Amino acid sequence: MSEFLSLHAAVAGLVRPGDTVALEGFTHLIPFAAGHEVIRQGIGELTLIRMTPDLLYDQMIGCGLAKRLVFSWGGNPGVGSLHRLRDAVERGWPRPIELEEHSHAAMAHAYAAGAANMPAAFFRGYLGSDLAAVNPNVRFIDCPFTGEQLAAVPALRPDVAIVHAQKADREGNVLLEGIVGVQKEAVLAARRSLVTVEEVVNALPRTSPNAVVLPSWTVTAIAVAPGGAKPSYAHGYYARDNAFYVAWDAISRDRGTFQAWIGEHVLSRSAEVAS
Amino acid sequence: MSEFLSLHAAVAGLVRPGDTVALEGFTHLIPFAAGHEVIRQGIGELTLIRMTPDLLYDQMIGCGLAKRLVFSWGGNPGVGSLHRLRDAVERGWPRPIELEEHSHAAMAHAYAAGAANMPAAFFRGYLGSDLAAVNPNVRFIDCPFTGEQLAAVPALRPDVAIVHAQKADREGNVLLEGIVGVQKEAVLAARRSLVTVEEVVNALPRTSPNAVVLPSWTVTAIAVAPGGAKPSYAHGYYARDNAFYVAWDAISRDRGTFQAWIGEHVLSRSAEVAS
Amino acid sequence: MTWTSVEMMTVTAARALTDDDVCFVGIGLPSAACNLARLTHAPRLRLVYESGTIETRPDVLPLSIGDGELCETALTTVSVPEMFQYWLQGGRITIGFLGGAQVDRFGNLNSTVIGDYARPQVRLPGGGGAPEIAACCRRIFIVMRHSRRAFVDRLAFLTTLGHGPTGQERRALGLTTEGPALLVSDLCIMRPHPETKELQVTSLHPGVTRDRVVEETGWPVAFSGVVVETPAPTARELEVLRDLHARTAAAHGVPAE
Amino acid sequence: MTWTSVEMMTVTAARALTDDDVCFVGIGLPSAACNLARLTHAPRLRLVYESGTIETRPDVLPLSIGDGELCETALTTVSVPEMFQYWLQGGRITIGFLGGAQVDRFGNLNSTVIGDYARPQVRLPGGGGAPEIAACCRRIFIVMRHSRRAFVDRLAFLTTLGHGPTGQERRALGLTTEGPALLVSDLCIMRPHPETKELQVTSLHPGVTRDRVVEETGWPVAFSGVVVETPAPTARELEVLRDLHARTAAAHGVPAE
Repeated sequence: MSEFLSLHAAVAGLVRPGDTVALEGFTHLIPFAAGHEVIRQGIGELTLIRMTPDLLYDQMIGCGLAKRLVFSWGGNPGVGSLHRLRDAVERGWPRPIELEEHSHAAMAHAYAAGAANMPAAFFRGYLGSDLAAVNPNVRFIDCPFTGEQLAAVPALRPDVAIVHAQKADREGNVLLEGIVGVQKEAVLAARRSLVTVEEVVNALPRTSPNAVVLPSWTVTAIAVAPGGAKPSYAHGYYARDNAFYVAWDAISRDRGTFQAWIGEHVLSRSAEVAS
Repeated sequence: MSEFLSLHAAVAGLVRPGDTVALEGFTHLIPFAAGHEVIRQGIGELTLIRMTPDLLYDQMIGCGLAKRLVFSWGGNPGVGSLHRLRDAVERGWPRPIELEEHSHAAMAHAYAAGAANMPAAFFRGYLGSDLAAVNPNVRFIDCPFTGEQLAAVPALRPDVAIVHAQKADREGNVLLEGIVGVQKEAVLAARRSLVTVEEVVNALPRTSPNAVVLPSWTVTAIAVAPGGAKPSYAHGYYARDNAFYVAWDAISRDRGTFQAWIGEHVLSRSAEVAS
Repeated sequence: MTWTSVEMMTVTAARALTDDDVCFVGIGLPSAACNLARLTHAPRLRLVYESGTIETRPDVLPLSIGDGELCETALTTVSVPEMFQYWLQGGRITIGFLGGAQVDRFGNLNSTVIGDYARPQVRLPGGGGAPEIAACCRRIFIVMRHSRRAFVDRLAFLTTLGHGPTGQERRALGLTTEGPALLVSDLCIMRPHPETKELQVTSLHPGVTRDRVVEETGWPVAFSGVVVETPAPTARELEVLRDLHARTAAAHGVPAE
Repeated sequence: MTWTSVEMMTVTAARALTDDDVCFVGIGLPSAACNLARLTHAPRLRLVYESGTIETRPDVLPLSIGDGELCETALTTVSVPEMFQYWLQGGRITIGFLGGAQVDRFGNLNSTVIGDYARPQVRLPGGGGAPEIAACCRRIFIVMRHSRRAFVDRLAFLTTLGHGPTGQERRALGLTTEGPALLVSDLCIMRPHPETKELQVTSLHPGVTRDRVVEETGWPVAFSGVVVETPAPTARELEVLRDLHARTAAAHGVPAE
């Protein structure tokens, strides 16, 4: 059964130094509040997993928490590069970072394979791409019926998956609505999982018999964090702060301004006040 | 774009002798009306595919339309055997029938692989079961990362998939709600597809952003057939006629009573009057 | 109080379930046992049906695993591919209920054919979800009526792996799940020997003698060192079970089982 | 009327889309081109975004492929695994838009690194969906600004397969999809030679000379037998495009592109 905890207690209890951690969100419902709490608690030596690392990962990498990144597209969507990520990869600041680079299709399949307790995922991928040559975790098999060559990637099984969702009910069941990305798969694939939610309701609304729901027995901990996805957005609650995404380019471009921003907007805030 | 046709025209246009046809429904939304139209038009030499062949397949097999059945559990749920199926398998009446037998997990994966345009599906299956020995379409591969032996089955790609759904809108988009089984996968895996619906509405209700919807460009034809799932049920429309499922045991046990029932309830009715 | 052998089986199977279990429910008796447990000692027991309904709380017993009521009372309903991929194979089910036309001493099951596969005397419904339920659920409970016809020395066909033909194949295959941990029949309770994995009688239902079990078993059945008597169904258990069946009969317009 | 080179590219790309197309839409210029087409000559054009939104009809351009408006106006939104399995790999997408930091004469693309992979001068965002978009969409439209820096003789890294390093590898791999069928830059339109698959200039945008294209291309660029002039943007096209960008700027509080 999922346990209701403060954000501080949940992060402290679930995320350990050296863990592989997936804070997933495909542009929607990105768990910024939880990620900032990981920064505040300085939990380092992490392998960060994320299909589309954006500002939150730029911040965690810029704070030196990550020794390795497993990803498929790292950028500030519609704006440009992630300067802290590039600084780490190109100049090893604040520390060198290893990359395991995949395609979106590979990581989406790998999360699904993890949720299905499979050792690997199989799909038609990496055809003619150099990505297969630079990533030992891309291999190929021959279809036993047609002989077609298919790509194989290891299943993703994070130690911890952290996602943000709209609602949890009193029993700890979680409702995700809108662009749900790979959040369900990440939670089901992980050993431990934290879901931050906008609100707790008596019973989940019965919008559709096929709504995307994570039963309480598939989630380790739930923390209430209204606004916990900002500057990303929460379908039905608040819009995406596109202006901040644009502003981040300048903030993150210089190491000093980045560190000052982190100091003011993350380190000096408590977990319960959403950034 | 999907085309609105009469049930008669849709079946005549889409289902050809010798086709592989999947009339899917996991106890819910079973396309009885369409199946009865196939019987009325006497389209034979079919390879029927269905995870859970129940009364409708008992009727089609009893009418001699099927030369082959691909399935994973054939019975009258909670009641007993399918007598027409057993008569065909055990005594070759009205004609012998070949079987390709799988497990539910295998067929569910195989439909998903078909929808994903994969040549085969891979999963942890058939461990220690004789089913693998009697079905040449069950093979094994070694995981390229862990060496674990995994089962492989060919993807299911029916010539025609026929399903029943609650609603279509004027543009031909289809909404499925409740126990959706493998219906979406069967339609997406098939070359041609027919969806019979309870009703056509101006716009699909926006119950949830993640409702199960088949866009018009993934469906070949739509026929309006209120009650088209009876005696199965349609979530939100009518309940399952459990009494008939029980009564079918006696009706189907004897060849004569079966043929009489087919004559009265199927052959002598027109497509547009739901059985 | 008097009770039927089916009621005895249902009550006994229900008692083996706990608040922390997540059950993959087949139709028939297992469905009754799970719902009885949920309505008595294990209110937080979670039921998952193969049709995709997750954590469903039916008020009447479904005639099939896809009845409407399952969906209406479920937390949500997922597609069948997702059910087999993320939920069953994902290892989230603690108890899988299985039965079959035949069972052998190591809990292997046959629900495919009696006689030769190519030209069977009896063509059975088939394995359905069983082969993967047996592999992926943490533990398997077998529930079957006890008869020589069903409890056989050699299966006509091994549809669903228990502990394997010699009791050791399951482990040899590297499966990390337990396999058959309990068999409940209308005569007795059986559990696998820790090493040989052969099912042994550990409890006899009230009024059932050892000879009766020997008589109804197609292999030289073993009895564990200590054989107890299965506690009789309590008044409450029977009352809840009979209400459940009565509501079901009324809802389905079919004779109560 | 005057127009910018970005407007020229957007209008030209939009014209290549038809009512029957299903487009896998990336962010930026492709998104503008698809929505322009949908709002002008191809109202039934269907837009699918990588984030899972199917047949979405945004009124403003999304800044990212996961903007809220995409979901609100979509027919439905599926998970990202399903998007890549059933919709992209399922072969339901007719047009995939791609771009990159570098493109070569056979339409292969680099969006991974400039310099050595292990110690790159520039670490680019990565391939994202591109490698599988290139393989699974029926046709690929490349949309990129024309410069020697981007139109290179040899890629630093082949992230996304076009027709292959020599133009023949795609076919040799047995791919049944067409690959790059059109390249629209701010200077010209290019299409692959039927046999060699080398991209050739088939149309020059108004005011653009052959020399300009030669000057801005890092390989000895070929011109097809007949080279036409790309029709200038019409007043209607520019009006609809500029309204779209204005609405977007207002909605996102960001300067129009």
